[in-house]
Amino acid sequence: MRFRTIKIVTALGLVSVLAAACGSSKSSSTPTSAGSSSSALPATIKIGVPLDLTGSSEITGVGTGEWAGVQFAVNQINSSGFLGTSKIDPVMFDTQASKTEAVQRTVELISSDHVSAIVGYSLTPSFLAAGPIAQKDGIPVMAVGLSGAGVTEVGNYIFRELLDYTKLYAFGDPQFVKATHATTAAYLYGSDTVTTSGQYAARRKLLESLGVKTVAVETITAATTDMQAQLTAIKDANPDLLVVNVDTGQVPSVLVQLGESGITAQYLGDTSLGSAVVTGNPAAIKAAQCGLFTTPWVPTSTAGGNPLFVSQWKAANNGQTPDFFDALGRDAMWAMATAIKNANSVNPSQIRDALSQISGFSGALGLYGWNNPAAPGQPTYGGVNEQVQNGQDVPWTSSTTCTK
Amino acid sequence: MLVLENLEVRYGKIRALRGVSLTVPDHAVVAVLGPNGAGKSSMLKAISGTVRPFAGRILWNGTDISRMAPHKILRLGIAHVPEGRAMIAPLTVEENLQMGAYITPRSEIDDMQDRMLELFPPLKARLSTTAGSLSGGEQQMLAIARGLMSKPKLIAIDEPSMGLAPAVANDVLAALAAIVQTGTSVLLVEQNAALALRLAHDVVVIGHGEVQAAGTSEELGHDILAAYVE
Amino acid sequence: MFDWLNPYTQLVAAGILVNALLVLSLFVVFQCGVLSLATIGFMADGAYTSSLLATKQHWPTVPAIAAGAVVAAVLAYIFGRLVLHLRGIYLALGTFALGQVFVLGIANFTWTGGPGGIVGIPVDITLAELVFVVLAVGVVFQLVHLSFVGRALRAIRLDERVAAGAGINVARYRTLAFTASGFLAGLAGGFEAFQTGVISPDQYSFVLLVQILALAMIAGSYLWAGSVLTAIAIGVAQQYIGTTDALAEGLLYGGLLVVVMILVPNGITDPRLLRRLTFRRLRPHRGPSSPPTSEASPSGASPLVIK
Amino acid sequence: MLQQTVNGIALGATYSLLGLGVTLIWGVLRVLNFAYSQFIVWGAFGTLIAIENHVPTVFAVLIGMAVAGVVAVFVDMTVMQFMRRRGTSEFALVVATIGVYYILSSVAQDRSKSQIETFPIGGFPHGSVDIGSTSLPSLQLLSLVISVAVMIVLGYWLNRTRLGRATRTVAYSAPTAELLGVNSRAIFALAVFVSGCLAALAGIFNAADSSTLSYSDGDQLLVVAFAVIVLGGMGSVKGAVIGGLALGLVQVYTTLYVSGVFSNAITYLLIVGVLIVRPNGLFGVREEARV
Repeated sequence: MRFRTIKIVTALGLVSVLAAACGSSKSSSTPTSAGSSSSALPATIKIGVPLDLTGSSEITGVGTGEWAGVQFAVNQINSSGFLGTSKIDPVMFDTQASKTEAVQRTVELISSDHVSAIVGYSLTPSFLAAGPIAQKDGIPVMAVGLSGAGVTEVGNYIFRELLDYTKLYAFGDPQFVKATHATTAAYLYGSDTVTTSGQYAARRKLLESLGVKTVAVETITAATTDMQAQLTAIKDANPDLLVVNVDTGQVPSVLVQLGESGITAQYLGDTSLGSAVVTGNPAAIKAAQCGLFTTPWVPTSTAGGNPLFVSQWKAANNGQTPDFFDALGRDAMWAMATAIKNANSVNPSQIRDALSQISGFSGALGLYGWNNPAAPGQPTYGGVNEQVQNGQDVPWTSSTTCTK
Repeated sequence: MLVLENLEVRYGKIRALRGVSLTVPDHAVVAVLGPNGAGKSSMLKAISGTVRPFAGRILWNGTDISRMAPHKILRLGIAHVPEGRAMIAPLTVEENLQMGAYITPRSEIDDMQDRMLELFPPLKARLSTTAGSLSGGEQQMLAIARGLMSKPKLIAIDEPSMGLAPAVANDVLAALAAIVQTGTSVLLVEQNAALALRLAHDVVVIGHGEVQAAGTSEELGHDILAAYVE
Repeated sequence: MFDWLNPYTQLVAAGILVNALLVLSLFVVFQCGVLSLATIGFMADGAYTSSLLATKQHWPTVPAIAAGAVVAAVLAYIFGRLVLHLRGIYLALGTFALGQVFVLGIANFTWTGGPGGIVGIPVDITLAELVFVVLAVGVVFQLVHLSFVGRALRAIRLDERVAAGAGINVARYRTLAFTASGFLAGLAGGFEAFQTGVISPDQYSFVLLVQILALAMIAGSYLWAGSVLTAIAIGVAQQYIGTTDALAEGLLYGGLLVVVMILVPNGITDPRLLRRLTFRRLRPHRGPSSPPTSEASPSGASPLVIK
Repeated sequence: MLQQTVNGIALGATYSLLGLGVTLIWGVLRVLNFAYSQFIVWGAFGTLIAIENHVPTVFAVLIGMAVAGVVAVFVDMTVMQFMRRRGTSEFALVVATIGVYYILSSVAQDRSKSQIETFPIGGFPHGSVDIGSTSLPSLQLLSLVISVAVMIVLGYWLNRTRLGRATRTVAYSAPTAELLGVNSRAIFALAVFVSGCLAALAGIFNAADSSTLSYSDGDQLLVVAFAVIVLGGMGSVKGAVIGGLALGLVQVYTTLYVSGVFSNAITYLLIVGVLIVRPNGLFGVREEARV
């Protein structure tokens, strides 16, 4: 760090005093992870972990949860001897919800730290700025928590742990429409976030193709705290369904004010209904009664390696139940380790190839892989339909009944 | 009794007062004369606490007040009517008077106000006008009246005649004379020496931040008129 | 030219230079006594104009960035004429809102990519180009500083009315400075966009404004070189400190702003500060630091005097 | 339509409270205080922590107000008073408040671990009051009642009481007030304290409305507050209430007839527009007659 800094100054040619120090610092960081000679895997495998830990409160808890999940996986991998005597060394960076920071850190991970792969990124904009660099340099990336579209399209070195949410809705929404016999829908979405506005557009298209008429579309922004105007307009439209895609942090406000508004439409939400922000908010979870949503993961899921994950997590964290982001971080790092083991190499292109062939991966999100040729880079798990009933998320089927 | 001992006031590098000593006895009228920029206003500001002296002491009945906040000095009985009258423009005349009586016991305020209106009759008709819209003479009367509302033992008045027509200045002077009758000491800073000499028993002449001459008005009267006023 | 540097170092250096341009954009208005908080908005204008031209119209990078800076300058000129008649806090408030209007406007149009912003901007700005631009801007600043225009701007900051009395068209110079500020911010925005390849409205945030403002206030409004050096010094210092958490960042920038405003409200390049170091004893005591003129002097210095 | 007008007034009620606090600070101290946004947050956090510790809601609200008041006074006594005494320019004062804002914000962010906290609303009024065919949420009704009451009390206090007159005198000229026996520092502290209390009150209503609280909640409210005082005329008590209600209505109608997207942008547009056209505010009084 120190040497690089001096060189920046020199490069700028403006602080001549410091320039003298330059000559002695020509050799900067030396490659440490260059896999070599006898063993196929080096003793230390560096994996970059750029995550957004700080930034606006709207994204809070995402990056920290993912980092906890990644660390959990690294401990398991290293202590279990999964990669023989090789250990994974995660190089973590907080990209601070800043694109510039994401780009700089990704370049640093690749050019200075010489990582073999990257497991990270919590925000789509950060990834969209940094992802192309990894693609260009041929470093495989397992994007941890991105729910937006356009991620794997960056290139063949990019994989994602989280499904594009539009795929989740394609799984759950038709079942909800069928079960509720809904014919009209109103939409409330956050217009200033690329993920929520993208999800709204995809969902509306999907529901209209199912014959559900759109009767109202209302928007809020991150700055909106009072939604009476929007809710009044929705109430006047009297829809069968109310489809909500707003930033997780705003979901409690929407729910509480919805509860006061007298709107009776069936609530179709998103994964936030299962997040701690909502489940830990008594007023919100009460107002969310009977709300429906589809999620890739619930702690109670018995699919794949989830029961084992949950019990191990509880053992390691004083009995605390893991949250969604913990599960994502854990699976993403385990998937990367699995690819390295299968490739028996830290050569980035071999890791990439191994990633694209993973199948039957027993993770917290189920038994899945990344080997679907029709959707390269995308995980193959489906979703789970859930309903909020009496302050809890319960599995939902078309025969589930719920009273408000 | 107010005593200044070697009072020195500085603004940055500028020495406005360079060691001024003088005494204002009880029940007295002292006029401070001198040309513009001589340091007269700085002296009053130091007395009222608006400016903290660089060196020297200000004693009021034996108490050193040279580092006191202005609002505390007023409570000790020294009122300062600053140059330019310092109207609280958005407040009405009555509110200005009430503000003058900020430290006066409630029971005495109405009585004081009646006396001030007696002393300065032109204010009576303008009680509910904002102070900002008064004429110069009325503003000066209000400023003095406001200063007296706190029932001070000494009132320091800065340039009461400035910008006033001679007739109005005479009215103000007459009112000041009436104040003196009530036993309040007056420390009068004036450029208009002729006017000041008519009222004051004692005269101090200040120039370049220093006392140039001091004495009774009889002693100094003619010299002053000759030296400082054409 | 800088190929011997590793790519990360080049990126960091370029980021610091972009900051230097932004600080200069504030410097140029501070220089004539205008507290403008619109810089981040102009930065967004420049970034979006150049990025749209490059991605939609396939303009080459250099003309696209130049066009972005020009558009930001034109917007600054138009709005400068509207808001620059305001004074003091009203002006600060007006420019603050103006900057936000630009960013929010961009976020709400579909042709700007909305909240998603623009992806796929060519990443082909080299550090050498940026160094050249900053040096060129510096040369212009130095020439202006030495010219009549520079003296006029400084005169306006010291005392607007005296300057006007001396025949200086205050409004025109302020508009000129505001336009230049828009130009520099637009330039910085363009350069940043062509370095990260992706832009979106959320990056033109209040926090960024605070950070740039901190640099500009520390540098003061006397010497343009002070602005550049401050941006570089603090940028480099941050690399030494390494990754910091939000708290450290807040305490650093916030604390710097407060401490600098208390101790050296005119910045570290204030000539009076340097003099004071030699005449320590002559510090004013209490009360006004200027000679007593008259009680009713409408000193813009005191926030308690109604003008 | 009628319901939406009621919504606008309800929304404007909290805005009025915000505006009253800022207008007081502005009117007395002539400072555009960016740290105000953190007084809002710290006050609401004070209430949150009190409620979590089983303090009855009413007292928790009072505690929150006191917290914000004390923080505001502390900031004023340290940074601001020091700068005022040195005769620093208003330019530097504004920038210093931005610095204070950033410090307070990052401390709040750190203490709350950047989390969005749940704000317990059990002790606040809920449900709504039906008036004819329209309904007004009880919480907003309360906030409307409080802001009108605060306006009346502030108006009475400033115009009819000794201390209020002293405050107006200090606002006009602190040195003159001192000469009349007013302890101007105490008056500053009082005004700042009251302003902090009002900030907290607005923050608490906002948190109760959304049942959440985060360290960055104050940012948008600060902009709203600025818009309110620009609309109502800076330093005008009546203007703050009218400006708040007007802004609430404008935002609701914008949501209704244009799009919810623009209800935020319109706030800034209003600030710029009003400053350009009528720098003294739509309902403002002339500079000389402030507070």
